[in-house]
Amino acid sequence: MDILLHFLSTTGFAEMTYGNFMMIVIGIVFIALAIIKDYEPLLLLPIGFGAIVGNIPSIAGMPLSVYDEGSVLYYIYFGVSKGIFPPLIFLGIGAMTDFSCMLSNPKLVLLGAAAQMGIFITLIGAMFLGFTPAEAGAIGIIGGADGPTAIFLSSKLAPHLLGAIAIAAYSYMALVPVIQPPIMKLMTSKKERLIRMSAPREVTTREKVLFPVGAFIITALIAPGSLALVGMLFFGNLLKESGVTERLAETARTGMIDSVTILLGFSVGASTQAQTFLTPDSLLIFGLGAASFCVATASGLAFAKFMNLFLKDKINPLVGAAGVSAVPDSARVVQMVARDEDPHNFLLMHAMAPNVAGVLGSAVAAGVLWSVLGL
Amino acid sequence: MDILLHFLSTTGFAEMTYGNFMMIVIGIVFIALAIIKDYEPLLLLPIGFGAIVGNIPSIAGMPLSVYDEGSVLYYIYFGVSKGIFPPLIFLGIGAMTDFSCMLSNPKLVLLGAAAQMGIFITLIGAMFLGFTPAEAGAIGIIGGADGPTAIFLSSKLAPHLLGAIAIAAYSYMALVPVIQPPIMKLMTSKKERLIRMSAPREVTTREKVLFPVGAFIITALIAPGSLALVGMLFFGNLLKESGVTERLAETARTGMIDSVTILLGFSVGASTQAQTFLTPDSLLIFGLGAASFCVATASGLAFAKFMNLFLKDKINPLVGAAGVSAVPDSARVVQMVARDEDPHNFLLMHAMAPNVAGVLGSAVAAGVLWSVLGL
Amino acid sequence: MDILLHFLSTTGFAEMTYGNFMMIVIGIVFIALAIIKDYEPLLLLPIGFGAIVGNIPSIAGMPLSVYDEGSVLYYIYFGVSKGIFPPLIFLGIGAMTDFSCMLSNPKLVLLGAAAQMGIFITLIGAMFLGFTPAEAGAIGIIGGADGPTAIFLSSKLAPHLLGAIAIAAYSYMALVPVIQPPIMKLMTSKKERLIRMSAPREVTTREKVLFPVGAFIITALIAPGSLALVGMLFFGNLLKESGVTERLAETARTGMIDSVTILLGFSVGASTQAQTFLTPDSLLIFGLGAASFCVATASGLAFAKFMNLFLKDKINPLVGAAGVSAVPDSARVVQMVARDEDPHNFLLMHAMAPNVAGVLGSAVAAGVLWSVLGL
Amino acid sequence: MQQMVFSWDNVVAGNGVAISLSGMSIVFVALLLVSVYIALLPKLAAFCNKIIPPAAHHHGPVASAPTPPASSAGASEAEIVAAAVAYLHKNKG
Amino acid sequence: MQQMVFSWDNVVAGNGVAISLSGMSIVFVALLLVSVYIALLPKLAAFCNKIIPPAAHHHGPVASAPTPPASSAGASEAEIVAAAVAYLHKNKG
Amino acid sequence: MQQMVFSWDNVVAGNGVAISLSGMSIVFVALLLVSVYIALLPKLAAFCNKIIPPAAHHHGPVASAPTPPASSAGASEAEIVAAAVAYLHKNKG
Ligand code: NA
Ligand code: NA
Ligand code: NA
Repeated sequence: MDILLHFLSTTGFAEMTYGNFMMIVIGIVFIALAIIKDYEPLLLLPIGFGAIVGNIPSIAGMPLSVYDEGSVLYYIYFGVSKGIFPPLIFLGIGAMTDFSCMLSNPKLVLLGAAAQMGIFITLIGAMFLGFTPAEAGAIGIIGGADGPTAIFLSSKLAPHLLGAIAIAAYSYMALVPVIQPPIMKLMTSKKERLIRMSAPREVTTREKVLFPVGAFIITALIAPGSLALVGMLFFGNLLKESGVTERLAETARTGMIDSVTILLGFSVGASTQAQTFLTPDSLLIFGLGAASFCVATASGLAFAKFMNLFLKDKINPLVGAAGVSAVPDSARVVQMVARDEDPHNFLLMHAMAPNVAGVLGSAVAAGVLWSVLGL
Repeated sequence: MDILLHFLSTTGFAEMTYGNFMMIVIGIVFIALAIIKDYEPLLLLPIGFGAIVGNIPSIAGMPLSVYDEGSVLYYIYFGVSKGIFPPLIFLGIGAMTDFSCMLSNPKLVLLGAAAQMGIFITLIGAMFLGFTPAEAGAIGIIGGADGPTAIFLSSKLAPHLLGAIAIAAYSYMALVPVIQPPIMKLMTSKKERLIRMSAPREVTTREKVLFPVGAFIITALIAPGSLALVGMLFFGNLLKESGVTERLAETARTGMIDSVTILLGFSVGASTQAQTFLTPDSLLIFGLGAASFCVATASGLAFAKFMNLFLKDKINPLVGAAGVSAVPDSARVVQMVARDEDPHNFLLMHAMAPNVAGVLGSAVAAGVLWSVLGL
Repeated sequence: MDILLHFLSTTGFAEMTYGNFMMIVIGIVFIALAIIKDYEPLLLLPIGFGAIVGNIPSIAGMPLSVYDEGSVLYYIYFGVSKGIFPPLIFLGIGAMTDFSCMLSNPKLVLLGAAAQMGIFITLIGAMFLGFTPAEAGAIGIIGGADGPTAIFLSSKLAPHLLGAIAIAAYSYMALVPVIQPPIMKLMTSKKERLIRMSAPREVTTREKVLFPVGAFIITALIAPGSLALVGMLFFGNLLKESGVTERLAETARTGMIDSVTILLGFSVGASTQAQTFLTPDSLLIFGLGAASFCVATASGLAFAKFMNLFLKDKINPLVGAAGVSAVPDSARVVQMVARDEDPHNFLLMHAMAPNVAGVLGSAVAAGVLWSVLGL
Repeated sequence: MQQMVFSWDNVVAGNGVAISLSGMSIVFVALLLVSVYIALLPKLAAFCNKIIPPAAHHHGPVASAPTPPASSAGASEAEIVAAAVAYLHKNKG
Repeated sequence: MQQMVFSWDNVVAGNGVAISLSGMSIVFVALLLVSVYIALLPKLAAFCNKIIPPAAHHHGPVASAPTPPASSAGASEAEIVAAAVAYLHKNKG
Repeated sequence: MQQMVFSWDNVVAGNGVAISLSGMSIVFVALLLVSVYIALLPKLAAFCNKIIPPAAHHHGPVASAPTPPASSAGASEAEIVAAAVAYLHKNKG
């Protein structure tokens, strides 16, 4: 009888809190959004299921959670807590990204820089709300709209906020089609939205091969803290473009990135235990995250309009909104909004340029923030 | 000349024991059974080759074996000794299993519970023979007929017996087609074996998606110790059934599970050094393991007959034998034995229901035993 | 303003040395050779890019390089520094190698032994130049013409030289088509180069299955230090030949070996920081490496001619040059040189026999050197 | 393994029977609840279909049918390239 | 998180504005340089083509076209087997 | 690296020649034994065929031919589904 009571005391029901219950519901909502709305399903679904797993109350003394040394989840989460998974994801992204769009239109790269304003404004906002500088840096990076970059920087600057920051980043990335269009319509005139851009030129194989090597050296020298992220991104791209390492590129963009995505999403989800996750801090982080996406979008649009002051061949300012990375969703949003005005205006390829430049921009920002705030 | 002598003293011949020789022969037998009899080749062959590797005598001072910190095999075996590989295997199994058979016939799930009797009877038997409670729990789990579950629990409760328990579990799983039929024929009448069951109903996609989420929450709350195993099992299944994460499911059921299977089988095999493996304990474990498979089979059959007392729509009691997991071999055995009586009786799909329920049942049992005996 | 200065002091420009610059140029040259000349691109390209990454100056206090505990590159390099990656590569090589050529012509195996002379002569040379015995052993293994073996032994005997040894091994392997032909023409007469060899017999499946098991036991008993390397090599081959584990073999020779190759090449490259790499030692190692390839080639040729003294059915001595592994490049070089004399002389399959035997020979040599010099 | 004396006392000392009985009960309860959950699934699915009618699915009206393979980053890359190629062809002609 | 007082003083104390301005500048400089590099790429590619003319490529004269899939170890294995099979057939007939 | 003096004394001190000679011998012995083992393989295979005649193979009489791809868990899943589909079709008609 004692044994049965002991058994019962070890079931999850005994320790279940209201917070755990809420987090499990949130996990289910994430899964539902992934399946029904198709919002970034490759990440929201693993995170959602992980959140359910992480909120099954664990038994005192049994190593079960991502925070208990020796548990299975601990070893899986190791790739997150040490920042190992994000560069491996970037390797796969590099091996699947065609940078042609950017190579044929270098001036659009600057839009990818402008959108990083979201990061730095949010950093100031987070400081204002009382976060330490390191925490503020990690929160700001949500505005980079890049899950792996956000996880990488958080693991270095504010591991205790990693769950909230990662969830915020991925949630808003999933919501890009909801967040961006109103801002885009508000900040552009109909005439601007109708601007057509000329077809990008074709890029030679030689250029595609020279690009990752040179671009890596430039960015890594300027921000060595971004070494791991941009190194893997451009390494993956070189594997793809070299023409002689196709089998490696293929593995990087299939088996490797998929394995890492599964383990990263699941264990980030499992790190959101109500006890550490449901805090006022998390609420503030979600608020700041939403603001950062808006600021980033607005900055991209504004800078595009600013550039038009000097350009003969005008840019459609909508393209600036794609400077927040969220590849390729924000580029699609640009295409969609432009097509609403003129069904024959194809901006997708032009939007891809600031879109991938934004990935680079936020990786550089992460490197800079790590070096200044992490030491 | 000294050097040559030193060389010779470092060859394996010098340290080779009779036990090592025997284990190498056993390894060869495993490989032969895998190839010639096709008995669970994906596991018996790696285990067999690993057993050969593990019984090449190692040189004093050279880190070679799975037990020598710093050796290559040590790092590979880490996934076994920390219980990391079994959940990853379950992820892949989840991503390849269609639970339809179970969803269309929920009462058959209870047969998967009944067969776990083998675990708990064996636990008592092991205690009787003088094993400590923790050891007895780890030995009992052999009756679960699930290699990954057995390895997981042994790594937590009795790491020093892991090799023997894992080998026993996989050996008897391979021998299911030999062990089960006589018991099945003994315990059922010809009339019972002729019972036909009606075709299972078709299951909708919505149900298939709702199942893993709900079933996970139920089982994990009741037995949090099974969190890692059932979490990964149902996570894998959700990846498969969601319809939006097909590429992740594909990787989980191919590259990931294959890589882990290779490393798990090989390093479990390599852990069977004669010096630690050839003990009276191991013999007892093999004896208890055989008994547990028989008890499990008998319990499944008996419970099916018991259920028939209350059911209008009778179950073919053979299906109860599939409650020991050993997926899908024991379901095939059911199909085979039933067909021996009536070539037109197709029980395979019905047998799959208790078969996959048995996987769940033994994972829950493992969670319970870990929480009671592991603290 | 202070902040901006601090930022600037953390950019790579501040710390860039002439050595780093040189290493970056070398990295670019490696990439160019891989792409333009197609020299072992699967390794030279990752190593080249890694060399660029490793020579971006790191910031004091930021863990970035493979040598800084806690950095991403540190964890990736862990597989190199602990010797874990090389056996995994051998697993994949085993799963893709058809040993038929060797099984049908066992006497050619001895040529794979003879070519290992390069290892031991180089060892003496390295000692003569003042390297310690352990260092000399690690340098000697370059003559084995096998990247993974060289990395494995260096990680055990001389981790501080690992980068130089690995780079030398892969560089000369890539240069086999340049290094070997002159030596081959110098040491053989036209008449010898015209020798045709009879078609190899067909090998049965049974033989192919029995081979890896027996050959493993023999080599591992003689040189237990080679356990991990030859164990994985023959394990992979058994997965391939057994006929019942095809899916495991498929994963071993695609996803697994590709993932490991990416991580190994990249992190070995990144270990070549100018500060530790650009030393007189490295220069000597490159010199010794070149010598070892020449000696190995010459030994193979000489031994083939020596064997011909006793054989009725003469060997084409060119085949001896394939005893240096560098699979399959040196076998192709044999084919090419033979065809220069007689376009209808097909030696490729005959050359594959000493070629794969050479892999085995250098793994045995590594095991022996580790046991004698590593304790 | 402690002393290797075959004896029922070991079982009593280790609480073997109680552990087994309770353990078996828990396994049964767990699978019974799963079984009940499965029995309720059709109703639960119907309920879900009510709140989120399959037609709400942004892929179109065939929501309860298996959706096509994930629109992964890789796949969408391909889409984009396809779109771009089509676009270039149009604008060149 | 230190004290949770919403205040501009926190920003001043943490050097927030300076960090943001300098950080943003660095990001701009980095992407500007990348953009310049991209603009120079056609010239750089032309220069490369001069030193290493595409024809120098050992695969033949179509060097700037994408080269075929890597002649990996696996692939070359296949080549070798193919060569061998062809050879055996010839020598047997 | 200790002192960087090029000298034969280093080799003597390190036992270089003895190590090399013995090492080379071991490599030769190992590959010689492998070579002998290979030479004996046809006989060994014939012996195996005697104890376990190829027909004993449960896949049928063509045992020495390469068996088809592993009947892996995944594959067998497919088999089962196929069997089930066939069964459902039969029982419905
Ligand atoms: Na970004
Ligand atoms: Na079971
Ligand atoms: Na070699």
